[in-house]
Amino acid sequence: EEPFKVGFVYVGPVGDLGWSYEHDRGREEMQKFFGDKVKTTFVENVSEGADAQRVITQLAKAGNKVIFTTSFGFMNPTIKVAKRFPNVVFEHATGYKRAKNLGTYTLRTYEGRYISGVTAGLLTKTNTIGYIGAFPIPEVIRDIDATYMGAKSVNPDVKLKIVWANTWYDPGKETDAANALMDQGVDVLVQHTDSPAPLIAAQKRGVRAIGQASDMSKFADKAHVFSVRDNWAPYYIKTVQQVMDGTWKSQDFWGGFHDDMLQLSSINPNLPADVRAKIDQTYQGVKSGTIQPFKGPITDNTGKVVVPAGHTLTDEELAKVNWYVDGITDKVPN
Amino acid sequence: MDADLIVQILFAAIKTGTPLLLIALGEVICEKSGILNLGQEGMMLMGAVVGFIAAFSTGNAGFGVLAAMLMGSFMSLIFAVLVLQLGANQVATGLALTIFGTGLSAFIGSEFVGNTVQGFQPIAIPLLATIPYLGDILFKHDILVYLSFGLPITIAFVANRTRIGLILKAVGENPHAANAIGIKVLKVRYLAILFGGAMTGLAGSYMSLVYTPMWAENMTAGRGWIALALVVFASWRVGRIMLGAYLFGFASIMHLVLQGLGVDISSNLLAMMPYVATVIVMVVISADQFKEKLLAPRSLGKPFDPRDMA
Amino acid sequence: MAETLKKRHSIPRIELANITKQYPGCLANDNVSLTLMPGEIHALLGENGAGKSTLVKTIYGVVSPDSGDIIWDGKAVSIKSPSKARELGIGMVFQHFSLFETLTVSQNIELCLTPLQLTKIGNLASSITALSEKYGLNVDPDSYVHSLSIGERQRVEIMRCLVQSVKLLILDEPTSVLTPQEVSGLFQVLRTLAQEGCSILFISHKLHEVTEVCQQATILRAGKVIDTCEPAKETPASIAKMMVGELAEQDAGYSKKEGLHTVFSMTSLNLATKHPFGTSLKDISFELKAGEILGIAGVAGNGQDELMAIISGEDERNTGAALALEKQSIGQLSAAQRRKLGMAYVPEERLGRGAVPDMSLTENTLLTHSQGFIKSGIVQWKPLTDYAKKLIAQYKVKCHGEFSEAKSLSGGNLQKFIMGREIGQNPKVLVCAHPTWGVDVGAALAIHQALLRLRDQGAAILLVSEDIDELFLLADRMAAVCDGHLSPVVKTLDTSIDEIGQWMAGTFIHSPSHHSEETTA
Amino acid sequence: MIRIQARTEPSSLMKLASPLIAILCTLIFGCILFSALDKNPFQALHVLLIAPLSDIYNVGEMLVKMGPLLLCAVGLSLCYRANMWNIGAEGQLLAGALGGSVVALTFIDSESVLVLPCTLVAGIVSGMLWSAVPTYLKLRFNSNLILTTIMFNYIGLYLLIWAVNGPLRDPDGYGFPESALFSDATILPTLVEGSRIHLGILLAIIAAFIGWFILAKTHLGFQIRVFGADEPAAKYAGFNSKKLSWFVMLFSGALAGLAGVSEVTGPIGQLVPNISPGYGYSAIIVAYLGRLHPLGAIVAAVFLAVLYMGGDLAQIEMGIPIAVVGMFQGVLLFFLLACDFFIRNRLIFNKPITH
Ligand SMILES: Nc1ncnc2c1ncn2[C@@H]1O[C@H](COP(=O)(O)OP(=O)(O)OP(=O)(O)O)[C@@H](O)[C@H]1O
Ligand SMILES: Nc1ncnc2c1ncn2[C@@H]1O[C@H](COP(=O)(O)OP(=O)(O)OP(=O)(O)O)[C@@H](O)[C@H]1O
Ligand SMILES: [Mg+2]
Ligand SMILES: [Mg+2]
Repeated sequence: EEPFKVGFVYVGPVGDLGWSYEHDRGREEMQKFFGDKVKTTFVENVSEGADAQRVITQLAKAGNKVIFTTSFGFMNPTIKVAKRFPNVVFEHATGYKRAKNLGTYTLRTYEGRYISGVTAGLLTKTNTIGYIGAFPIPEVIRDIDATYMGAKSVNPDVKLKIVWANTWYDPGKETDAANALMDQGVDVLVQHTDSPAPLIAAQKRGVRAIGQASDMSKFADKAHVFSVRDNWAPYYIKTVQQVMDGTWKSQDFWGGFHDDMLQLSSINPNLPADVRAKIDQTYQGVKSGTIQPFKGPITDNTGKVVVPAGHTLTDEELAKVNWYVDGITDKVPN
Repeated sequence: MDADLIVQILFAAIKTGTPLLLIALGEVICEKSGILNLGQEGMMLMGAVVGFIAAFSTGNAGFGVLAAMLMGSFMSLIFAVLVLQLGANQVATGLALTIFGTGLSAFIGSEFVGNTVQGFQPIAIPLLATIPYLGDILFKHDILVYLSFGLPITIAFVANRTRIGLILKAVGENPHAANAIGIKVLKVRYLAILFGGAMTGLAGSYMSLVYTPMWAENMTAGRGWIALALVVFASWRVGRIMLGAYLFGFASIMHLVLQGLGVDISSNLLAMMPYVATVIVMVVISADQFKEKLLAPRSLGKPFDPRDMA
Repeated sequence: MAETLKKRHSIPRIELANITKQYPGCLANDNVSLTLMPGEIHALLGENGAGKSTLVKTIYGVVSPDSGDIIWDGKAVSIKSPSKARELGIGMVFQHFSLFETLTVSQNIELCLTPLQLTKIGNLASSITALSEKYGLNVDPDSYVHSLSIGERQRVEIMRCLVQSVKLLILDEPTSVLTPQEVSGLFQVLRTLAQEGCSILFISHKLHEVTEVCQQATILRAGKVIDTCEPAKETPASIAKMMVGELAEQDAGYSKKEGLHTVFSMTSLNLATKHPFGTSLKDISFELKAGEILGIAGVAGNGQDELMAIISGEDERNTGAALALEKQSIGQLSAAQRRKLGMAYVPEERLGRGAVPDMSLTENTLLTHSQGFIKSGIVQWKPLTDYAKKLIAQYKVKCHGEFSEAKSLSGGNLQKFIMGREIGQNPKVLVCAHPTWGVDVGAALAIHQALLRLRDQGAAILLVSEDIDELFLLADRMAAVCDGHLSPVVKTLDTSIDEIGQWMAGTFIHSPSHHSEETTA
Repeated sequence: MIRIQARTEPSSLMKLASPLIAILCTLIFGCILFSALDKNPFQALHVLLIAPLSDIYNVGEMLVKMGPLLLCAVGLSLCYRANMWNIGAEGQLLAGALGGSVVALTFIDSESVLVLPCTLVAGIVSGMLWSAVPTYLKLRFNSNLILTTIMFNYIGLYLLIWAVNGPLRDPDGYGFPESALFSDATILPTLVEGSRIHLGILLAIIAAFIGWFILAKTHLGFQIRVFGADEPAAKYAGFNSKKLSWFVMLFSGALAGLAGVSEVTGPIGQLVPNISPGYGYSAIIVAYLGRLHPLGAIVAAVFLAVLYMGGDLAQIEMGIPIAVVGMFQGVLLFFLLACDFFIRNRLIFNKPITH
C-alpha cells in the first residue's frame, strides 16, 4: 500500500533552533507516530516571495495529501495553490484566510507570555523587564500585552522595555538587542525571536531570561527560567489522522497549554520556591481557563477601552490586537 | 543617557565591531596584494561551524579557534587555486565560495545544532581595568577582543614599516613589474589570500565561540559583506578599518538602544542607521580624490598571469 | 679597443649559446649566441619584434629559454629568477619601466635587494646619495616615483642596478625618452662603469648612439643573429642596412616649408596643474599654420602632457578663447567636439591610450574615427571593416588582419596604424607626441613620410618630441618647453641643436619681452 | 609530459566546450557526493538538473524564476563592461517593487488600463532613482560604488520593511506586514494560460536583446566597452565618461526596478517583505557566467534558475537537504570557473622543444 504523503514548507532552515526547528520536530514526531503509513517531505528555506507558490504546487503535484505551510507569508500562495488542488488538504499556520480545503492553525502564545510576565514580574529587582520583538505583527503585540499584564498582576511598579530586532533570527543581532536592554537596567528578558542568543547574553551578565519556542535550558543553565515550547506534534498527528479518516474540516484552530501545544519546559530548579509555586499556579489557571489574559475591562495606553468589562476577546478579535495595554509607555510601531 | 549607559554602549560597540574588524584586517592584506575575495561570508560560516565543532568535541575553545583559522585558510585556498592558478574571475569565484561555504557549513553543522560550548570568559586586565570609564570600555573583554586590539597595530606595522609590507604593496600595485624584479607574485598572493582566510575563520570562531556560543545555520547573517564594505570605507588603511568597524558596531548598537530609550522613530528606519552613517562618513572622507587613488591597490581584481609578461 | 679588452680578459663575462625561445605563434629567439667580455659595451640591434627584449629577459631570469646555455664567468649557470640573476651580478633596466609609483625611490631600490645585500649596504638612503654624486645621477631617495619625470625614473632604474655593484648591466632602450644632455650624461655613466670592468648590453633603435658608445654589436632579425659588427667602424646607415635589409633613402633631410595662414592658436594660456606633481602651464602662446610642422622640444615632464591634454580637450577645463581653431574659440568644447572640427591626436602611449589592447584593429579604428561609420547611433561594421583593411594595407601594418587585437601588434606597427588612423581623418590639425618612440628605423621612416605627406596636403602639425634629432629632421619651426614655459618659436633652419638644448634647460625664461615679440611675429 | 601553454587567442571551441566539461566534472562529483549520502546519484542528478525542465509547468516556473535574474544580470553586464562595480541590483529591485506598489495601491480601485503601465513606470523610475544616488555620490564625491551600492541594498530593504509595516500595510490584513492584494488592473497579464509566465519575462528577454544590441551594434555600446576595457583610451577618444556612467547605472537601475515591480505585479500580486530571495546578488553570478554578454546572460539565468528549482525539487523528491544542494551548486560554479582556464590555455602532451 502507498504511504500517505504529507508535505511541509518551512520559511527558515530546520537548524534555526526556533520556529522551523520546532515545526520539523513536530513533523518527526508525527512521522514516528504513524510509522510506515505516512511519508513526510519538507522543503526548508523557502522564500516568502514568488518561490512559495511553486514549492507548494510541486508538493501538491508530488502527491502529498496534506500540506502544512508554516509561515504567515505563505498565506496568499497557499490560497492560490489550494484553488488548483481541491483534493489536497492545506493547513496554513498563523494566517486568517481559509477555504474548503484550507484550514489555519496557530498557537496561543500569549498564554505562555502571560506566565512569563508573571514570573518576570516576580523575579525583577530593577522592576524593568525587557522584550525583544521580531516584527510588530499582531501576534507579537498581543504577546507584549500579555507579558505586561502578567507582570503587572504581581508587580504594580513593573516597567516593560521593548526593542525591535527586525529579524526572526540573527543570533548576533539578538545578542546586541539583549545587551542594549540589559544596559538600560533590564534584569529579566523575554524574547520573541528564535535563537537562544539572548539567553546566552543574559547568562553572561547574570540576568534571567525566558526561552522561546524550543527548550533552551541547555544554553544557559543559570539564566534560563523556563522555556515556552511550541509543540506542533499533537496538531499534526490529529490533522493527518482526520484527513486519513475523511473527517477533516477546514477550521481556524488555536492551540495552547490546554491542547499540549504549548509546554512549559525545564523550569529552573534554583528559582525561589514561592516563584515556582506562583508559576505552577498560573500555569494551572491558564491551562484550565480560569485565567484569561484578555478578559475585560482593558484600556490601552491611550486611555481607550479596548475590551469592555465582562467581555473576553474572541480568537477573531485576538488576531487583530494592535494596541498596547495601559502602562506600556511605548507606541505601537507605525 | 547616563555615563554608565554610554560606557556599556561603547563596550558593546567594540564587541559588535570585533568580527567585522577581524575579517576586514584579513581582507585588507588580501586586497593590498591585488586580490578581491568576496567569499568572506562562506569562509566565515565555515570558520564558525568548524570552530564550534572543534571546541565542542575537545572542550577547548583554543582548539576551536585554531581549527576555525585552518578551515578559513583551507576555504581561501580553494579560492586561491581557482583565481591564481586557473585565472578565474575573482568576483564570480568569491561569490561561488560564499554559496559553497553556506551549504557546506549547514551540512556539517546540522548535528551540532542545539548545543553550546564554554567559550572564552572575559578577563579584566589588572590595573587597566580599574581606570574609570576607559577600563570598563576597553579592558574587560575576552582574549579574542584583546587579540583584535593587537592585530591592527601589528598589521599596520608590517604593512607600512617592513619589507613584507613593501613587497605586498608592490605586488598589489603592479604585479608585472614585481614579477620582473623577481618577486614571486603568486606566492605573495597565495599567502595574502590564506592570511585573509585565516582571519575570516577567526572571525567565524568569534561568532560561534564568543559572541553567541552556539552553532546555528547562517548565523553570521551578512557580516562578511559589511566587512568587505569596511575595507573600501577605510581606503585600505588599517587605522580607519578599526574606526569603521567600531563605528558600525556603535551604530548598530545605537539603533537598538534608542528604541529602548523610547525614541519615537520606527525601528525599521532606525535599522537603516548603520548603513546611512557609513555612506555619509564615506562621502565626507573620500573627497580627496587624489589621495584615494594612490591608496587603492591598482591591480585589484585584475587577473595576473606571470607567463604573459610585457 | 675591443681587441685589447678581449686580450686582457680571456674569460668572457657572459656567453649565450644557442638560446631558443618559442612563444605561441612566434619563435622569438632562434639559436642565438653572443659573447660579452668584461668592460665591453655591446649593442643588441634589430627591428621591432626581432627578439631583443626576449633575449635579455632570458639573461635576467624573467623568461626561461626552451633550450640553450648561459655561461657566466666561465661556468654554466641556470638563471631561474631575477634574484638569481642579481646574485650573479646582473642588473637590468627594463624597456617598460618596472618601478612602483606609490613607493619612494629608496623603497623601489630596496625591493631589488636581498636582505643580505641590504645589511651589507647599511644605510640605503645615504649610499644612494653617494652613488648619485659619483655618477652624476641626481636621484632623491625620498621622493615618490609618481612625482618623477621619465628621465628621473630612468635614473632610478639605473641606480637600482648600481647599488648592488653589477658586473653586467642590461639596458633595454634606455635613451628613447632622454634629452641629448641626459643621453650624454648616461653615456658618461656607462663609460665609467665599463672602465670599472662592468659589461654592458645596450639595446637602442638610435643607431648614432650605438656608433658612439658601443664596441660590439649583434644584430637580430626574426629571432636569429644575422650579423655582428664593430659599430665604430660603421655608419648608422650601414648598420640600418644590416638590420632591415634594403631600405629606402635614409633620413637624408627633408625640405622645409613655410606655413600658410594660421589654423590653430593658443593665446596667453595660464593653467594650474590638476595633478599634484604635474607642471602648471605659464603664459603660453603660439600659432600653428597650415602646411607646416611645428616642433616642440623638451625634457619629459615639463608641461608637454598638460599642453596636450588641454589642446585635445581631455583636460575638461574651459579655456574659452585662449584656444582658437580658424579664429573660432574652442576652449569651451569637449574633446569629441574638437575632433569633429578636424583636430586629431597621436598620444605618446600607443597601447592603452592610443589603442585599446583587447580590441580588434577594426574596433580601434572606430575609437577615434567614427565619422561616416555611425548612422543614427548604429555602427556600420561592414564599411568600417573595409576601411580598417585599407588602412592596414596603406600603412603596411604587419598583422594577421583587421581582426587582430591591438596588443598582438609590435609597437612600431601599432604606431603606424594609429598614425594612419589619425591621418585618415584628414585633420586640419594633428597633434602628435613622440611619434617614433621605440620604433625601429624602418617603421620610423614610414611614419616620418606619412607626416610629411600630411603636411604637404596642407594640414597643420604640432609635433611634441623628446628626440631632438627627429625634430630637426621634420619640423619647419621649433620651440622648446621648460617648466611650463614655452620658448620663442623659430625657424628650424635658423637655429641649432645647441640653442634648442639650452632652451630645453630654460635659458629663455628670463627674457619675456623677447618671447612675446617672437610669437606674435 | 603534459605542459600548459597560453593560447595566442581565446579558443572559440573551448568557449562552448568549457561549460560542458565543467558540467561533466560536476556530474562526476555529484555521483560521488550523492552516493556517499546513500542517495541514488542518477536520480539525484536528474532531479537537480533535468526535472526542472521536464514538464510544461516546471518550465513555466523556471521562466518565472529566470525573469528577475535576467533583468538584473543584463543591467549588471553593461555596468561591469563599463567598470562600474554596481553591487546594488538587489536594492534597486526592492526599490522598484516598492515604487510600483505605491502606485498600484494608490489606484487599487481604478480599472483603467493605464494603471498597469503607470505602475511599471513607477517601478522602473524607482529602480533608477535607487541607482542614481550611488552614481551621483561616485561622480560628485568620488565615493566608492561597491560600498555605496551595498549600503543602499540594506537601506532599500529596511525602507521596504518599513513601508509594508506602515503606510502600505493592508488595513484589513490583521496587522500583518503585507499590502492588500493588487487589483486585477495592476496585475501583469500571463502569457500562457494556466501558468505564471507573465509579461515581465518577455520584457526580460527583450531587455537582453536590447542590451546585446546596444553593446554590439551601437556607438554608445562601443563607447561603454572601450570605457571598461581601457579608460585612458576612452578619455583620449573624447568619450564622455560621466554620460556613460550615468547611462549604464540608470539602465541597470531601470531593469532591476522592472524586475522588482514585475515580481509584485506578477507572481506575488501584492507587496510583501520578501520580494526577492537575493535575485540581485545571484544576478552577479549570472552576469559573470554569461561572460558579461547580455545574450550569454539568458543562458546563465536559465541555468541558475534550473539550479535553484532543482534544489527545491531535490528536497521534495528525495529529501536531500538544501545544504547539500548549496554545496553542489558551489562546486558546479567552481568547475565552471575553473574550466574557463582552457579557453585561454591549452594542454600540450608532447615533449618540450630540445635541440
Ligand atoms: N609573452 C609573450 N607571448 C607571446 N609572444 C611574445 C611575448 N613576448 C614577446 N612576444 C613576441 O616575441 C617577439 C619578440 O619580442 P621582443 O619583445 O623580444 O621584441 P623586441 O626586439 O624587443 O622589439 P622592440 O624593439 O619593439 O622592443 C615579438 O614578435 C613579440 O610579439
Ligand atoms: N563587421 C564587424 N566587424 C568588426 N567587428 C564586428 C563586426 N560585427 C560585429 N563586430 C563585433 O562583434 C561583436 C558583436 O558580437 P557579440 O554579440 O559577440 O558581442 P561581443 O562584444 O563580441 O562580446 P564577446 O566578445 O564577449 O562575445 C562586437 O564585439 C562587435 O564589435
Ligand atoms: Mg623590446
Ligand atoms: Mg561574441
